[in-house]
Amino acid sequence: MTAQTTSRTFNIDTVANAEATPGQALPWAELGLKENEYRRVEEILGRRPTAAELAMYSVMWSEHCSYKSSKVHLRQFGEKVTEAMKEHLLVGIGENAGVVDIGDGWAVTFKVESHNHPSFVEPYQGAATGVGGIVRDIISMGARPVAVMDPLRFGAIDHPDTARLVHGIVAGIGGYGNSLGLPNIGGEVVFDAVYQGNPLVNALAVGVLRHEDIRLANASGAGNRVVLFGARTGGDGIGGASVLASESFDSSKPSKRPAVQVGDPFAEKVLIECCLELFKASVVEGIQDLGAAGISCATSELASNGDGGMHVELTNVLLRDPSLTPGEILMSESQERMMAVVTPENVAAFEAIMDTWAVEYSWLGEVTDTGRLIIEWDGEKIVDVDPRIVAHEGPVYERPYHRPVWLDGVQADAFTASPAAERPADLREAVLDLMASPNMCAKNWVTDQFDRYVQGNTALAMPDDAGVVRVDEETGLGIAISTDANGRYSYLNPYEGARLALAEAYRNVATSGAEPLAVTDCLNFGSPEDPEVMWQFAETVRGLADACQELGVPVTGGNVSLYNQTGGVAIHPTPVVGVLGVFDDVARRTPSGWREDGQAIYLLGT
Amino acid sequence: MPRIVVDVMPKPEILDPQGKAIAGALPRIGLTGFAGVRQGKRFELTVDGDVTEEILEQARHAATTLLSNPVIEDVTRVEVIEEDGQ
Amino acid sequence: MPRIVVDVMPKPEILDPQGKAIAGALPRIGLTGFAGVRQGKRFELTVDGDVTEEILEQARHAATTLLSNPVIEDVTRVEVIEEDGQ
Amino acid sequence: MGGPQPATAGADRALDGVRVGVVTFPGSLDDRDAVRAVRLAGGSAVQLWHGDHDLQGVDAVIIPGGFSYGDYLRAGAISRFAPLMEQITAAASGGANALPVLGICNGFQVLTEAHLLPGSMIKNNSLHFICRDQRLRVENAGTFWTADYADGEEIVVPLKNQDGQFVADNRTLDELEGEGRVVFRYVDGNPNGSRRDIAGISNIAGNVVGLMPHPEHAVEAGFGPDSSARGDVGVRGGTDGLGIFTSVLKKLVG
Ligand SMILES: Nc1ncnc2c1ncn2[C@@H]1O[C@H](COP(=O)(O)OP(=O)(O)O)[C@@H](O)[C@H]1O
Repeated sequence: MTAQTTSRTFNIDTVANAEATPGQALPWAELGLKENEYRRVEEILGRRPTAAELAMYSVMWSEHCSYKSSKVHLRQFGEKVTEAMKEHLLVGIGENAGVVDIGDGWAVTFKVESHNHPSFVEPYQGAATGVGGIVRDIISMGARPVAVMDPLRFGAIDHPDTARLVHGIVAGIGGYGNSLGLPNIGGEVVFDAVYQGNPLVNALAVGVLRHEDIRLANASGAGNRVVLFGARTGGDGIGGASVLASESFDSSKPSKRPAVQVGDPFAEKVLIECCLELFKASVVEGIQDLGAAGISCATSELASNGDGGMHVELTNVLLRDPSLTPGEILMSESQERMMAVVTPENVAAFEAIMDTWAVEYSWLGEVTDTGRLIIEWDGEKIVDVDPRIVAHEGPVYERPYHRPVWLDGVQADAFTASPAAERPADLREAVLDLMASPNMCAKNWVTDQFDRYVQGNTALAMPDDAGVVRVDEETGLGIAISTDANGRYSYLNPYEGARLALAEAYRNVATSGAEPLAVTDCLNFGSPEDPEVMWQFAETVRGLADACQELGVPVTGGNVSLYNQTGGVAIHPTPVVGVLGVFDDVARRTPSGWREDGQAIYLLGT
Repeated sequence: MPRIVVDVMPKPEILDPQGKAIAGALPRIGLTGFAGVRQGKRFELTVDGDVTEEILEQARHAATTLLSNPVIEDVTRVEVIEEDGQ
Repeated sequence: MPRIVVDVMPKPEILDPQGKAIAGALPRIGLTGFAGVRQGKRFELTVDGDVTEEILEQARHAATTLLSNPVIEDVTRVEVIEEDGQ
Repeated sequence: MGGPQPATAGADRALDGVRVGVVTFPGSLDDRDAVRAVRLAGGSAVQLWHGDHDLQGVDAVIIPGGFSYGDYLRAGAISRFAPLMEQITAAASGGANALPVLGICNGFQVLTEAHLLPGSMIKNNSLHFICRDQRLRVENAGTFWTADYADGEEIVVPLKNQDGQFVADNRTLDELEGEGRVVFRYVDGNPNGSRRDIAGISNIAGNVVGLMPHPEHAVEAGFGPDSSARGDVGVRGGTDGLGIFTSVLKKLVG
């Protein structure tokens, strides 16, 4: 199955055109760029950007892709790492996901990511594609995904909109994860009114690989071919960017651009198997999944992590919607796609594997030694950029922050300080209330909708505090993972809240019997433009980085999700922390709970 | 009993994985005459007595609130059908 | 492009859990005019050129072999529709 | 596909000679688990590809669970047209020497779509995906796949699906009951609305068996259900499903 290309003639905005029409107005503000950012683009290019370049810069320099507000703080995760902590790290922060050595030649890669906003708009598909995205991150490291987890936060359980979100999100996570054959080995369900208009859907995936199978997202070796494979490119996720339709000057009205993405778990399952075959046959040099910012991100990251440049013919992209303009194709977030770099000798072998799995692919171009990312449309140059600047040298902000003025009042309002603490009758009521809280009750109404058995390696899952899966069937070598966060603690004291989240996840892994090795995190916060939120964020990162150093476990990767707020009111700062541990033999795992009569009970710790 | 039919189809611009899977299977069983397939839903609501304008209005309301998800689907028809008719 | 519509409904004697759930939900949103609901499927097969008798025959074949399972479902319609028509 | 397959310690040489094919379709999920179950039972597993035309001379076939082709249309609807299914259908209907075939979950759905077994599966009456440890009664220990159990014996194996409600018309149901072709029945509560609590059935000859629950996930202590019908076994100790796989191996070595 080869690509039949769609060659359409737009009156496209070429580099030559941009040079000739310096005064042409572009919708940079609508695309989310700030004026200073747009001016910087002009300065870097020495001319105005083309419509396609504008599309690329706007998505790559968005908060989501560039970490422009969080970068200055996240550095601490690297700075506070000691040599000893790096002992088990094969790949650290910066790649799609970190890779941890677990011995015997085995390695593990894991990461947690958010899909909060899409899940509020369309709960089922938003949650489903959240799982799909994190799983592709894991595949692109060269690993076979072996399990997923899903830390969730919802609004008040009795709010009229909560049922829509809970049932849609839980069904979406199950619908996608179950269809991929990935056991769901744990997660969280928390209800709190602060998440009403902004539920948190974080998804964690973990994969295993042999050391020699690690793949990185880089495009090296001039002459190597660049291929896009998997689903076709549609207008998914570029609803808000329809301003770019103005780049097409043909008379036909552009069709609607869906802001929501619909997942196709079957396509992703086939993609997983197909990629694993590619890895086994050693036919890809570099590989990258397509997520946010789609082809813009994949081409610029692959090129910038490589040693040269890249040349791409965009009309070769297989489209689901033939009316897409070049800029839209570059921004599209269609799911279930991957991009790879293949040497010319391996092209035939690559195509044979695609054909076995009936996966569509198209050769887009090749790696060059120019140091430039050149994208053409029907032979006309529409993008000519330095990929490093697009991918890695976006704006960085030192956002102002200060301790919230309300915090002292909130901290003083403690239960122990209230007269209620002295009245046993009320205390009893408080305990009963706690036990009846939806946050404390059994979660099997959720977990029974997830497959925990598939792959046959699940040694612990719900209701245990950590999920445990076997990696090596012969030796019993395996891993444990737990994710934890407490938004209320973090609201009261973000520094301590982050430390406590790490400590809880660490304890859960340790009590299962595993040795904690590494950390991933998903930092869910309100707007970074609010100095009080920014302070919460800064304190959280400081707390987590300090606690990691004290416990001797490095952060290997994660995700920052900002702007989680409704009507100016931010969610509680919610740093979801995942800890990975290793077992020499999962037969030694210890389940939670008491299982036999007559056993003695001890309380350890302070 | 009279029935009201409600047809719901995935929006044209939205990916339809079900239709895609079928479109892929048709040629494998020798049916090569089709360029694409979309799979939607068809609901039949039975009415106990006559289909009044009020009941038809209820059906329209059900179609857009309960029977379809306006984010990804379109209601393409709400119509009374005769017995055994289409 | 012309389309062929294939409607598939659960057989009347087969319990339809989705239809039942909808029938239960309608009164809860105040829609009490309906005696029952059945949920079926609607397929739209697009044809590249003209709909010949041969292609229509392919659609009928697809309807009974792939698109429906005769144990639980009936094909209630295989029909060409005009653009934007029903 | 598939990892290394070390011989099971103390494997019975004779059983080792039995070759059980496990079919992989695009979207199959529990294929590697079925391979493991065959190996743990002492047999040799052979991986089969849906698009091939060759059964590689296997002695029995397992169609595993999963969501073949996404199960978007109807579970099993597209898979049944796979080239290999033609070979399986022909071999399974071959009279006295008919090929033993087991369909688990999606595999059961494929077998009904291929008309090797009657009836069909519709959505669970809860409309949800259900994953739980399920107690079953073996109603017929006379089939190729249940000979290691006793009639009426109870077992606990995981159930996990969303289209698991078995339906057929009353005549077919009466026939199945009358001919002893109800092989497994749900006990302690019907999880999905299946007619007459039916969890699994066979063809007349007893070589073709389909069931919704997953015996391949109850074959290894430490990775199965928390309980067993044979007594309390502790955390994930349940291995009640192993008998399905040993049954066919022993039957085939005679
Ligand atoms: N959204 C979810 N997805 C998967 N597993 C979950 C989810 N929520 C809770 N669980 C699992 O259910 C069990 C009980 O959860 P919970 O009551 O939150 O436990 P605890 O209070 O001990 O942290 C745990 O094994 C947890 O991993």
